[in-house]
Amino acid sequence: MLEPVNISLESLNLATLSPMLIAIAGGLIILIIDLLKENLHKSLYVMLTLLIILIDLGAVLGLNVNERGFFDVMLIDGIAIITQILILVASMLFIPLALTSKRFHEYSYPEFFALFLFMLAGLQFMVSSDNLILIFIGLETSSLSLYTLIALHNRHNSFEAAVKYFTMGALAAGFFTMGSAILYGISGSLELYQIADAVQARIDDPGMTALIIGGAAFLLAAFSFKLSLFPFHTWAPDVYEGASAPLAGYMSVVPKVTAAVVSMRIFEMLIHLGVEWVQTAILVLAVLTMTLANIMALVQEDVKRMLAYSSISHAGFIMAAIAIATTKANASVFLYYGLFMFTNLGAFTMLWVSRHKHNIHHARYDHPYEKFAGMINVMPMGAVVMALFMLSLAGVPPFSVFWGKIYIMSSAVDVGMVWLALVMGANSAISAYYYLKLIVYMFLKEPAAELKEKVVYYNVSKPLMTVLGITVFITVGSMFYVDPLLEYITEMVKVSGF
Amino acid sequence: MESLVYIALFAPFVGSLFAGLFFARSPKSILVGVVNPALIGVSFLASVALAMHVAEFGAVHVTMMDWISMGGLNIPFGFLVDEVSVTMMLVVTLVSTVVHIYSNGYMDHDKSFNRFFAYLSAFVFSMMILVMSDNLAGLFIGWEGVGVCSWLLIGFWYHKEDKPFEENPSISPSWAANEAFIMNRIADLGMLVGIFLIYWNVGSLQYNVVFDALPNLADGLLVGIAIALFIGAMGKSAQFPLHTWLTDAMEGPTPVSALIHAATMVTAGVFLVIRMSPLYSMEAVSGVSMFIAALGTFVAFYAASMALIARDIKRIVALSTLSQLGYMFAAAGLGAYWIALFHLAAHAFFKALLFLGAGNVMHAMDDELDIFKMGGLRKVMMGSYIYMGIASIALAGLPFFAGFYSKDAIIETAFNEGTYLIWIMLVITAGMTAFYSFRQVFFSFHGEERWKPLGFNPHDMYKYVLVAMAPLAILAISFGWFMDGYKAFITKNLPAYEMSDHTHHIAWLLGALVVLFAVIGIWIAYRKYAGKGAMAWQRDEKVENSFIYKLLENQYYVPHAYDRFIVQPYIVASDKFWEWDNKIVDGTVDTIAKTIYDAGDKSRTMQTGNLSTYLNWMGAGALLLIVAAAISAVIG
Amino acid sequence: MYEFIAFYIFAISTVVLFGITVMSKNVLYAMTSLAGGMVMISGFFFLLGADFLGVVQLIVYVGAVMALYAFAMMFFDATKDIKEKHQNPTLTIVLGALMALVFVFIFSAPIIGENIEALYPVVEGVGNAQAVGMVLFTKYLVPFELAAVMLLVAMIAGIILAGKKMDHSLTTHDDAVDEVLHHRFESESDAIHDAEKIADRAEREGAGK
Amino acid sequence: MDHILSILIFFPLLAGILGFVVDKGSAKAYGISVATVEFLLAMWLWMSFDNANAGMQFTEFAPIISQFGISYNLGVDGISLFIVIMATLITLLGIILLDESKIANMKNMIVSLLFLEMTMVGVFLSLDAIIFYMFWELSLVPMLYLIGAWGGPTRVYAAIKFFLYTFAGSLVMLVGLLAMAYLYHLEAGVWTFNLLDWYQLDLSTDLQFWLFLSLFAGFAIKVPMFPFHTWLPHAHGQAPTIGSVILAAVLLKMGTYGFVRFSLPLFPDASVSMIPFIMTLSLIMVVYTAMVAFAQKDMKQVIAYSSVSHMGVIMLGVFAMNAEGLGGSIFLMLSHGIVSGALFMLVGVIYERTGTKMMSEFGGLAQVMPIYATVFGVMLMASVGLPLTIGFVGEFLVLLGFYQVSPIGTIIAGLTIIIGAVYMLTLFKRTFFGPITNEKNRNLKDLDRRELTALLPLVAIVIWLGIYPKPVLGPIDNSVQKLLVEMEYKARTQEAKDMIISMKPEKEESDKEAK
Amino acid sequence: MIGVSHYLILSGLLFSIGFVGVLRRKNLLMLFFATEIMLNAVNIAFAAIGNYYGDLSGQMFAFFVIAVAASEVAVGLGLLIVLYKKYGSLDLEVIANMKG
Repeated sequence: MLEPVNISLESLNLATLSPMLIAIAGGLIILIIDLLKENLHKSLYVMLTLLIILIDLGAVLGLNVNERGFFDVMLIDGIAIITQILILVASMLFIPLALTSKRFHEYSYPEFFALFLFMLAGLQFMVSSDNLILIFIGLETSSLSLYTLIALHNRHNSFEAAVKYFTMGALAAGFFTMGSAILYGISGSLELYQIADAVQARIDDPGMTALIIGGAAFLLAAFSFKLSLFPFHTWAPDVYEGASAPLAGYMSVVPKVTAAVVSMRIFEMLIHLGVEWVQTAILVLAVLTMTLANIMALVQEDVKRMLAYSSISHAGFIMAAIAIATTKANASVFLYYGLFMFTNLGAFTMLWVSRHKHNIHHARYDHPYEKFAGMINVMPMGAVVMALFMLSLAGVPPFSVFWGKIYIMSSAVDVGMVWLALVMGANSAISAYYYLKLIVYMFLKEPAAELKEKVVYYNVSKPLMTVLGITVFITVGSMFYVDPLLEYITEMVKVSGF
Repeated sequence: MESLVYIALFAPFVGSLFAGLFFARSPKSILVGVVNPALIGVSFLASVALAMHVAEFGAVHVTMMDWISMGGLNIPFGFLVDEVSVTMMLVVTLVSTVVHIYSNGYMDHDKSFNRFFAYLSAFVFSMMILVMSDNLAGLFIGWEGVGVCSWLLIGFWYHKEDKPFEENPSISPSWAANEAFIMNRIADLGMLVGIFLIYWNVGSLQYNVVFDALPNLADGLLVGIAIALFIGAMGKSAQFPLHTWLTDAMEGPTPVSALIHAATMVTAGVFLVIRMSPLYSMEAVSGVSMFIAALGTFVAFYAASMALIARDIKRIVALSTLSQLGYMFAAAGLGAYWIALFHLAAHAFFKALLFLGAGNVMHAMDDELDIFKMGGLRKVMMGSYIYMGIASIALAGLPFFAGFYSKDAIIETAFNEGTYLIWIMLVITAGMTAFYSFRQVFFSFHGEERWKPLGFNPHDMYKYVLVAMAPLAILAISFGWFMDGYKAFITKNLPAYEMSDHTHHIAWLLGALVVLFAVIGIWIAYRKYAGKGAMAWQRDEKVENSFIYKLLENQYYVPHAYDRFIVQPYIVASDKFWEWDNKIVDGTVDTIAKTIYDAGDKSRTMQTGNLSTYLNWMGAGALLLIVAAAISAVIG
Repeated sequence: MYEFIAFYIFAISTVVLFGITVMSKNVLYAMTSLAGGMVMISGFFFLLGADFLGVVQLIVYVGAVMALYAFAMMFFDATKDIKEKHQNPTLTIVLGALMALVFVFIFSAPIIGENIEALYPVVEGVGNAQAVGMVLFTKYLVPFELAAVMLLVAMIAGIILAGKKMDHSLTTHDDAVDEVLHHRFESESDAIHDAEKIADRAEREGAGK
Repeated sequence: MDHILSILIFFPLLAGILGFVVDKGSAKAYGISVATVEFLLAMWLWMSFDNANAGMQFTEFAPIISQFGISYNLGVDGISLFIVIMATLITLLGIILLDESKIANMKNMIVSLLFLEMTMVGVFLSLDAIIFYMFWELSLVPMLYLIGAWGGPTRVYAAIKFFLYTFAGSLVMLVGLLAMAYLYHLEAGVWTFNLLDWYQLDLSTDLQFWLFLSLFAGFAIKVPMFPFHTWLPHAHGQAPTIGSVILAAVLLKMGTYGFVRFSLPLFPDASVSMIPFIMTLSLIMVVYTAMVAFAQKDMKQVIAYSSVSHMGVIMLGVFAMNAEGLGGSIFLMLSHGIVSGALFMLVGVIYERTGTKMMSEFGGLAQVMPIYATVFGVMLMASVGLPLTIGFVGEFLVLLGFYQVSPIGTIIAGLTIIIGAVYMLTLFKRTFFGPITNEKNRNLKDLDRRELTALLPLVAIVIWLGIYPKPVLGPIDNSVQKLLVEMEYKARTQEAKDMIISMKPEKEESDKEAK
Repeated sequence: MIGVSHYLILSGLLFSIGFVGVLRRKNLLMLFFATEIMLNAVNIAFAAIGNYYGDLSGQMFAFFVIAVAASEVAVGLGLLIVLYKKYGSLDLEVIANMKG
């Protein structure tokens, strides 16, 4: 017979759960409001969501570092906190983008915001646990929400994108479960820290290498999909193209940073256990990713698609940092994303600003390069802002991404992987071409005759401008806050034991 | 005395600025024509005063200010007026003064009258720096300064168009100017190398320091320095093979030729060798010195041979200059530095006079240069005829004229040194010199007036010009008389070259031989061109078609060779390089970029848009990872 | 022995059934065999003492999921044979075989560690459902709740996506762009036709086919 | 004025930002005023510069990313002082030369010029590797815009090529800098990008070699050294006049300056061992590009290629490893800046009038434009290194200095004075001499006041510094001597110590005496 | 008693069958079937390992996998429906608008 279970509430440490609960509750509230009264304006939901995220952020900031909760399922370590902060800040930039001057399909659904909040909860769970089940469920919750959010844009390409993403995601889920099964088989546990112990104990057993590496390979395949590493990246450009611009920008940061954190937890554990294969494999994937994505970005005709490829390439950088697996490299992952996030979101926001229902310049593309031709004449500030984002993405100092880039490169140099730093450098140089191409179009080409101001300004509104302002400010002024940011991140990463 | 040094140096500079800055854009200004010669005259007077001072008290040495100072190098603007430099100063300023006055007449109708004087005075200034500097770098300033001034002056009539080589061997003034500049630059490189060698082994470029340090230097090094510096001298003094620019430089206005290509600039090379006499007289570099003498002799003969058949009045004079420079180098190379310097001075006077006379002829003949179109001019231009005659006699080295003393001394030296080949060559050349000088005189001033049918209306130069030329004529006659006095003066500074007793005894014989050759030359010229039974003035086809005539006429095909083996290959190589630069160097870069771009184009095809393909990629990727894992497990 | 026989019966039948699912051209066959295979899998669960899991498998998969598929199939009118172009069928098979081979290689290693103690041991004498419930509502309470959210998300997603509202785009028509498009094609020969072609692209493609 | 360097750097930036507000018509006047102030500031810097002090002066220090050792660290010494002054002067004169009636969007141009000025000054004043790198990279952006927006027909290609080429090289350099910081971290336990700290770091010859190569990639492309030079003709060919002027006068100097500031003192052994390599490339640059220049039909291309050729001479000077050569190369940087800047301006003047730069279109210009011809002639003579012009001093010192390293190399490099004269004189002859071949040119106007204002100061400098270079050479000499002493001290191999000629003993003695 | 590796290898085989399905299916619905097979295959592995360890975590994971599979079906079918409405087909050859 089972004995009755007595658990004190304190031991559950509910606080660790609070941020996610806030998000879920927020989602439910929105659903309820919709039930009570239909056809409320989206601005209400936007502001509600913003508030909920704000509270969520407050809860995250209130968390204590290195706590476990709920039967040790929850793990609130430093990187969990930083990632949550990143997720929430990005979300706070993302949500106001709903307040365009024109109406878009997805924002007519209150469920959009509810799903968004559920997604947030899923992501937050994913990063603040080292239990493979919770990671899996969090991953799926967020993914399923995300597929829907993409599809809600309600265009051909959106559905196509959602389906592609979904199907490949299902395959990745298969890989993830298989990988987990193998790890479970080795260790009899689904908690990463216990797996680590068990693997450590058994590492010399016959046949163990095959199992460990095999399991790692499956997990790597799953996370490579999420992080869009070559050759698992194929969904990314299409999904970015099909999704609305803000969502594409959001996707290029948030799901990836969560996936990166989880990979950090899993793969660095293995690397530190001495499984060199993992490091090698990740490095190979990372190098392939940044290079191939870069050269494919070169030939794109659409800015959004170009940015998609560029995001893939940046993911390659991140993955390389994870392979390096030092405190500095891990810190650089967060620094990189923290900086990249603003710039990239800003760039996508600029695309959002110039979004039309029907494409003027190209039958298929929303944002072909020609669209931006002569933007300096039509919309000078816009052009300058966009140019700043492009320069930042290309890694021109002192704009934000540069600092992340040199920190990663430096951590590569530190462990003697100068070749990796050189590859990164070469890729930055290649990438400069396509970023520059946009600048060339904006500054050096004549605008199409009928490209009038109203066409370009079509979608702009105060909230969008605010978001742009914030991102520009952060992109340009990065020099002044990188120091404290880096200090905080390093501290947090160190505390988490990475 | 310092102020005199500065006056001598800067008076021409002031003149140049005066003409250049204030009158550059105005039409001909009499003021310029007066002030500039006056300033040069002032410089001359200062030089005279300095010469007296030097003779009495020894050298004057002033340092104006630092120029370049870096690391261990310290180059001041320092000026040294000693016996050698003051000789040069006197020659330069005197000839310049005359030329300046002369130019008033000669350039009378030129619309760039003022500009001409600016250049001319600037040239004098550069020349003064060259001779007065107390260090090699300062000398180099003047060296390059005269180079650029000669570039300006040769190309003075820059608006003339290029003509084919067959029509005009010197193509155009601007072409000739560039040629002169570039050729000089080739030699300058040698000179620079010499300077570098000296600096890195001595640590200074000051003459006195260098001379003091010379005995401590290794033999090979000394030879190197001597060769390098002589290469520099070869360029300025137009020694073979860097001689072609001198004849082409006759494209410039005639006063320029008189000043630069007779009296001053071309002698800079000789001056350098004389200046560096402590080096060249060293035992270790005797080989180089001998080479200098040999080359000088060769050039003397070589140039004279070309002058024999030249038809261009100025070319004849130019070639004779070249020839005489050869004499000077021969003397310097043989160690008779003071004789070289003496010949330099004497030559300056009579050659300037000759040029100016030729200028008069040209002026009268509307810039016609072909002596076949002249003749009988003595009737209309008696003054010029006399001057030209005097100068030619001096050049030919007839007794009691300046050329006799100096040239004779050189030939004597060659005999004295036992270098009989040089001696013979020089003697023969002396005969040739006499021939071509008088050929030219007879051609232009004697015989029938061939210009009449061609419609020329010759008239003599302005009186004041002719008067101004008088000092040169006087010196051309009388300069040789001061030889002994000069020797006493100059040998305070330069090694006193003494003939051996043996030579001394037969000196009269040697002199007589030279005179004999000269007289024979003149006689042949007279017989051919002026005498009763003189041949027809018409051109002789048979002679002109002969191989030797062709060879001489084409300057031994040296310009052709340069064009064919240096200029054209250079142009072709440059074009090829450019092509390569575009195709290979730039092409490589573009190819890399294109390869990357094409790789992008190729790899984007993996993005088919078909989900099934994507899944295949993903599956293949996963499988690859897992297979790699399995393999790695097996291996590991 | 009984277990041995059962295992192999189940194993062979699942492989065959799933093989049919994967290879069959007919959706109906594929779906039926899939359902059958899932039933067989629940057999494994019973064999492995995971009774509750087996039951859930039957209910959720065979009951709910397959029913959903069946409904969907009716919606898609997919009873007919579906033609699929296979560019490189052998390659696929080879890849699959390779995958299977690697699995055999990996799993032939002794995966079960001897010194590992079960964290949530199967308690003797307690029913599987009870034990599962115990673990599920203590240790895995958070995932469980999150799974609830996930199901909610799935539900909302299903409802929205299949809903009528998706049939028409609610995105604002932008007049400025239409004006430009109109203006651009005005001068050309079949101007209006082209303008419409581009402007109504979304609708056309949505309604077409 | 503790913060004069910061003011120097950020005044143009601020002015540039404010410049957006200025009315279009007044943009040029605004630009001139700002550039004048900036130039005066630079002059003030010179006035208050302590000539006797060979070290860094007016240093400023503020940590930026203390975790990572990146700090805002400025300083000026004799090596950088004059390049900064030249940069401000060239910018000023360049702006003066702008023709308001010919340039569309003057405001944008002025603003980008001011940004460019900030980056230029910043590069030469930074003492922190990352800040240096920042300005280095930033300078590409306004230049890209200048070339791309106001350039010739293939301007976009040229601009992108310029940007990418330099960017690619500098990323390799960045890796080197990061490695350098790491090595310092290994040695000292702290992160720093402070150049002066790095100077203290003793590296093994092997490491020096690799680091040298990585920095070489960045600097060599900028210089541009053969065979990395091909972006330059494109950039110059397409750039507007002011773009070429600044590119040639200042931006190229960043490369050679980088060698002096970074490569030499950080890697003395590697620098010495790389001399043959550098020498080979430089000699090819000197001779080969001069010949290519001769083959050009476009005036501007001649000058562009001549820049490459002259930069080769500068490179030789940098690697002469003695005060004469190194100091000479720094002076030559100045002189080349002045002269090539002026030459590009001159080409721009004629291009504005006739719309062509082809030599075949000209001929006999000296007759119609005598002042223009005179100014051009002066610059030509400076370019071919005539004594008493600015060009000679540097060239002479460089060749003199390099003679110590390799006599043969010097003789080959010395060919520059010949072939330099060949292409320049050919250019001059084709353009200015001979009869007027093109009737269109018969009525060209000579230089007007605007152009004279821009050009005459350069003429004055060319002559002034040719005759009296001492005020400039003095501080350069001091700093260069100090650099060499440090290098010799730091060098590990005896070979390198022998190669580097510093005047240490004398210097120390004189210092002692001074105290 | 049957060794755990029997179960695991079976699971691997089934996973491979699903994998083949994913690779070769061009019809979306059939594709989904294949992914279901993969998830089911993994479930066997979890159950087997859990059984051999005497541990319930494996069952837990399998349990959650079933939940996930169910949710995926819901979302996936929703997507299929809306896609079918727009494209009128579930053939992947048709749904390939975005490429390059």
